[in-house]
Amino acid sequence: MIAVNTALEWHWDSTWEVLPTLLMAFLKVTLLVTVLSTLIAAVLGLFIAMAMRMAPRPVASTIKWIANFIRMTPIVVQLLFAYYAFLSLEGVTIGIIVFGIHYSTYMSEVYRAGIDSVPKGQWEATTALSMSSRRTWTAVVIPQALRATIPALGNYAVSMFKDTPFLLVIGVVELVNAGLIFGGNAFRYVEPLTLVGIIFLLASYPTSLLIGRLEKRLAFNT
Amino acid sequence: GSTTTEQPGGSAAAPAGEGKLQALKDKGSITVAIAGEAPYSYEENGEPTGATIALAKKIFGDMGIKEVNTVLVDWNGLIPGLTANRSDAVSAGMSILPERCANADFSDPEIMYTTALMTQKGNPKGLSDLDSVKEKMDAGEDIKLAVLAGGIEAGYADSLGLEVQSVPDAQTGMDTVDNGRADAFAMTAISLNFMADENPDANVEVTEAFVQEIDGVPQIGAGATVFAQGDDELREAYNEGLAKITESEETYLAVVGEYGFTAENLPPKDLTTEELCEGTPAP
Amino acid sequence: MPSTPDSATSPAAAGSAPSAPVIEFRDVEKSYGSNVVLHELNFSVAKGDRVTLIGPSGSGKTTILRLVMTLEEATDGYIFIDGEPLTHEERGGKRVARSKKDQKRIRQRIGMVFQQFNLFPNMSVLENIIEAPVHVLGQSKAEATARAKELLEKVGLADKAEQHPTSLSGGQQQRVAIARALALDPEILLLDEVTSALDPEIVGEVLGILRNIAETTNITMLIVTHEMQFARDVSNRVLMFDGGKIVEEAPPAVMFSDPKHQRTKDFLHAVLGGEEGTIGTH
Amino acid sequence: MPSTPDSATSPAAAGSAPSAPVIEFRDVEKSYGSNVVLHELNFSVAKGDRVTLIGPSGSGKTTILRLVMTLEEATDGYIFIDGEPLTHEERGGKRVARSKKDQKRIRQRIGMVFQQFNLFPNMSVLENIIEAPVHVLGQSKAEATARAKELLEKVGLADKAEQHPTSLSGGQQQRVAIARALALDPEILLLDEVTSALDPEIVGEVLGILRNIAETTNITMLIVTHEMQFARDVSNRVLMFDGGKIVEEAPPAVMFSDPKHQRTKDFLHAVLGGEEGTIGTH
Amino acid sequence: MDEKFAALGEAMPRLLDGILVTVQLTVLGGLAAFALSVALGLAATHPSKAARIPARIVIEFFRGTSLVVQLFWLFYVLPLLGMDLHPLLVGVIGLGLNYGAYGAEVVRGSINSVSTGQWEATTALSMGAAQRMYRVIFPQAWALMIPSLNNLLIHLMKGTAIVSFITIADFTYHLDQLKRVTDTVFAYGVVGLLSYFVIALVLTFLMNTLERRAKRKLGQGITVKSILSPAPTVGSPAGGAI
Ligand SMILES: Nc1ncnc2c1ncn2[C@@H]1O[C@H](COP(=O)(O)OP(=O)(O)OP(=O)(O)O)[C@@H](O)[C@H]1O
Ligand SMILES: Nc1ncnc2c1ncn2[C@@H]1O[C@H](COP(=O)(O)OP(=O)(O)OP(=O)(O)O)[C@@H](O)[C@H]1O
Ligand SMILES: [Mg+2]
Ligand SMILES: [Mg+2]
Repeated sequence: MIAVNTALEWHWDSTWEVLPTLLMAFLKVTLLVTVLSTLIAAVLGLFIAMAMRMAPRPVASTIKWIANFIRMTPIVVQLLFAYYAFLSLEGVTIGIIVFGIHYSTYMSEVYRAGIDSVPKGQWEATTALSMSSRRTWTAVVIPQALRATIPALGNYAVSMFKDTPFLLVIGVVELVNAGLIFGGNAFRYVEPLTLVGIIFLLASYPTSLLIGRLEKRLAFNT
Repeated sequence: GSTTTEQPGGSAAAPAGEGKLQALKDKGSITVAIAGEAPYSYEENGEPTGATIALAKKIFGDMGIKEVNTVLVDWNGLIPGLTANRSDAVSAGMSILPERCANADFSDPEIMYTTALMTQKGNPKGLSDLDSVKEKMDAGEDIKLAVLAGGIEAGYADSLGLEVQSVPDAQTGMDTVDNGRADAFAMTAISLNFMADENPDANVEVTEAFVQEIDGVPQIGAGATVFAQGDDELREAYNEGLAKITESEETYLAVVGEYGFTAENLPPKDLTTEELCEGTPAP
Repeated sequence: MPSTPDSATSPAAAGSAPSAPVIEFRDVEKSYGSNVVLHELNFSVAKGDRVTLIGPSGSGKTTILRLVMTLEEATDGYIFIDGEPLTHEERGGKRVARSKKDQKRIRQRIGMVFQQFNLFPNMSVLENIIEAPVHVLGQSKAEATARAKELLEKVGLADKAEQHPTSLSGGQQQRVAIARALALDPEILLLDEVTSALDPEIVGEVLGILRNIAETTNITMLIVTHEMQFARDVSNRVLMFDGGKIVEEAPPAVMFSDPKHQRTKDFLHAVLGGEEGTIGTH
Repeated sequence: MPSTPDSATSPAAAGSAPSAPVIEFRDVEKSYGSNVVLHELNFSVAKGDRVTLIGPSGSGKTTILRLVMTLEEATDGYIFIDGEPLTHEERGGKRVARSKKDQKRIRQRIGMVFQQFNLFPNMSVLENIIEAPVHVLGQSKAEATARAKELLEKVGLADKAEQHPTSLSGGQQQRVAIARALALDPEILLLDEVTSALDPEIVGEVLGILRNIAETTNITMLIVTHEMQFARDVSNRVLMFDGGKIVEEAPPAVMFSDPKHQRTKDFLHAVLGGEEGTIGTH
Repeated sequence: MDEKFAALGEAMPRLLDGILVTVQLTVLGGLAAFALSVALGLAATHPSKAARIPARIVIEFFRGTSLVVQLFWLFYVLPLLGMDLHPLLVGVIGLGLNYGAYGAEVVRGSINSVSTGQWEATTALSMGAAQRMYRVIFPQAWALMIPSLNNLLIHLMKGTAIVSFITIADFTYHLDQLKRVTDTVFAYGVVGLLSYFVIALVLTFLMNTLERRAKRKLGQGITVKSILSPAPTVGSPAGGAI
């Protein structure tokens, strides 16, 4: 059981060696992909939600099935597919686009639910006040719908963040992959992967807490 | 059989340490981990094959361990799998590197590595080695270099300060060059030549092999089979068998020649694992 | 374009000369699926009338207000506002929908106050009130604000202009909703059980405000309420509904002291706790 | 253990000899944070008493019922049921909580009917009623079912035993809830505005059932209601609350025709629409 | 195209093996996740801190880290501590822990959103804590949680695509083999994504049927259309995400 001991021992020199690499990978890839994909997903999701509401029926239902298809199939397979199908794009770019599109299908549902959550009475009040449909959307519906959606959008961003390790199937060296590569080179896995876990917790747990608080505050003020 | 799903359950490996060699002999089989890289160790039509597999079959077979089972894992799972006792040895031509020696035990050198570049046919950018890539990049030329994510060449490129694209596997590396997404793909000469031969239709060629120098130090690479720490008896028995093969060019090529290996890959007699582990390889 | 119909069924408001009815229902039918909610309904309301609709739950009272407000469309028949068809008109013997634009133009003359207030929670009290004057009528913000302040004064909430509706009590919210409806200077005001979401003790405040509006303006009102006392005080006509039909119609003094129809008697008995004679005259 | 207190403030039910009160509040205080909802409250209820609690919204009526049902705990003071402390007792000059087991034992003598019925939607009507007799009292299913059928008969719903609560009207659901509470044979029945979620026309049915129970059983009742007529008909004592204090206490005949306290007068005026004298005696 | 289908035909037995592995992982992982969801969810709503705090730690830990890292630890580090598990079992446990932690939030949220009136009615009927949960609260929470649990199950199914990382030859692994003999668009795009989509639709259909039954028990109607609809529920008690 000698192997056991060496493999599980904590080596501080390995720790200090790998930490900068991990932080760089976290900032340059994990965070970059999460932030840009969240932006794409948030915007595209709104377009999908609006299209499903306003487009003619056949168009709307086509969009809906495409969205369902994307939502219900593994992002890993989507990444592989896109990576090999679009060889002219770099892995990180593919990652950003695939994550953005995949999560836009979730976010569109959030928007839809947000719009649906605006009480019927609010719509009726706008009719009773003869408000235009444009004004109804911009002054009443969207401001109220967004309140309900922001926390859910935040939760999806966190969930996307936790999915970024899937990028390793297309060779993108994000946080986890950077840890594994270090492990593969030095044959030491305990330090990099523990650090990876800690960085994940440090990044995602406070964000979740923040979103939870936001959720409570928004709910209280409505 | 080789795929994991056919395993009966738990690990197929024998318990580590003293008596392991005997246990394997009694069982008549050994499980080696592979990463699926041609031409070292990979699966073809569901059967394990490749140069290091051929070595393993010969050496273990001579010891009386007739059956060599393989378990195909991700490159990054090879060593953890070994320490976790999910395999008895790693047969993937892993390079002997000082930092690795502290955490696992290598056999004597089996393969000498040199590096090469894969380019499109006709080598349109006129690249010969990583130094030439660096020169042209520094001169402002638009050169895209692909390396295997986590591969040793990625380390070279990093030391030289080169911008790279990572690819998840060798096949993808070739595709990127073939499709023009990258101008060159740096990898071991053996792998590149093997792939180029296997895919005559691909619009790729491989440069002359070279030994990369980093800060004036030539990066001589040698690959070996890896054993868990403590399995000294097993490793020494393996080394004995290996010595008989690396004895002469003839015996060496008889085993690995069919996988595209040449005399160049035969480790010199005076090169030892200890030296490589200390980071002072003979020039 | 149909000609302005004669006010056939409407007894005009006391003392005034017979004029074109402000609201007229002509053979209006409304169904949800196979459920017929209103049956060939005919009635009209003259300018300045205060009509109370009473009747058991599900009898169609709310539906009538919603039809007038164009929140629903009739399945058949026609509704006229000031003689002009609202959502549908007869053209060449056929019932055709009017353009959205026409509907919108007519709708601007009508205001509605809901049971659940339906104030916009993302706007302050003042913003709620000036929203429509500014963005629908195109008034300047200053002008609309001045008027809104007047209205807030009138409903006793001058000091709450900057507050959020959610920080107000139910009764206060309902008073803001009334001010908001009045800010468009409607000719017709629709009130659907405006006090039934309020605590019993607060009901009085809101009814007081409405009584005051009824006394100081000439707005035509259509009121659905369970407050028989209020119906008695404010309205000049009471329509008793049951099963989507008008069962009985009378001035409140008559309706409450001497209902003719058995259904009305039963209803008043149930609502007034068996003392239908106890609502006093003021 | 405190000795059984004398019934100090409770005028015992007409004609019976003075006995230990069934419910006694002794210096009970309840606050939520810094908001004191009940102030040093003292009152007791004798066996068979039907006490109505009236008062404006927020005066603490519901809180009293919830304290008795152990849905809330008093912040200070003691509540006794049949002379036994409910959630807290005085021991060595200190106020200590009673064990959950003791609380549960006492609680079994108390039943409660809620404004929102709170029937279990995952059970049929019958299952709702036999749930507690079978799983709390340990009755056999047959025994409990027989009793449940009797109770359903009593509330006029014998034919609905197998139905889902959600398929019933509000009034029917409330009657099931009453039957469910009675199935535990409580000594005390707590009723919190049991008709205020019902349509006005249906209210009568439910009140009729309660009146019948009051007349045919000897269950002690604590009733919160806005139905003054019902309070008058059924109860033998009315407690008027305001701001967490008892403002006035009297038999209903006195309270409604001749309230002493100005707060009571105002309240009755608001609730009865200014006609506090109009509730007749039967 | 013909040769691709020929290659597909040849690979079919292995692909079917792979689908079987994926379905096994999904079903077993789903069951493990569900068991854990209920256990942790109940603990997280328990009045006693001794039950709540450990549950919260476990939930936050497994929600806060990535599935890939968790699988790695289970597969390569657990054996060092003397627990030597079959790769499939590691996959099931890993998926179960990760999605079970998410599911616990769904269970907790659903239990908390059963109306307070129902809780109070159980007190008014003197029901005990276990009886209250088992006979009244959970059956109602169950109907609320199914749509969110279905979302999680789909996520779990999608998560299985990463298990080739721990040497399991699942469907994605065999797709990779198919890619070598055909091409990417065909292997991943046509065969892969479509097959996964069909599996997801079947799962959704089953879960919707379950939901319909649960709702019918509560006397609520649910349309046939909603059973066939694959749209996820948002604003779920878990807060929407995942
Ligand atoms: N959107 C709708 N879809 C289907 N049926 C409806 C709809 N709105 C109303 N109804 C039905 O129309 C009938 C009349 O409803 P309405 O709301 O007008 O009654 P009401 O007299 O206002 O009753 P209440 O006093 O309870 O408010 C009822 O039977 C109701 O169920
Ligand atoms: N859970 C709670 N947290 C904080 N304050 C509460 C809570 N429950 C009740 N209160 C406060 O306690 C006071 C008394 O409430 P209670 O419900 O007993 O009044 P009530 O007399 O029943 O009124 P109503 O007639 O409106 O039902 C109110 O001011 C209320 O805001
Ligand atoms: Mg109505
Ligand atoms: Mg109350």
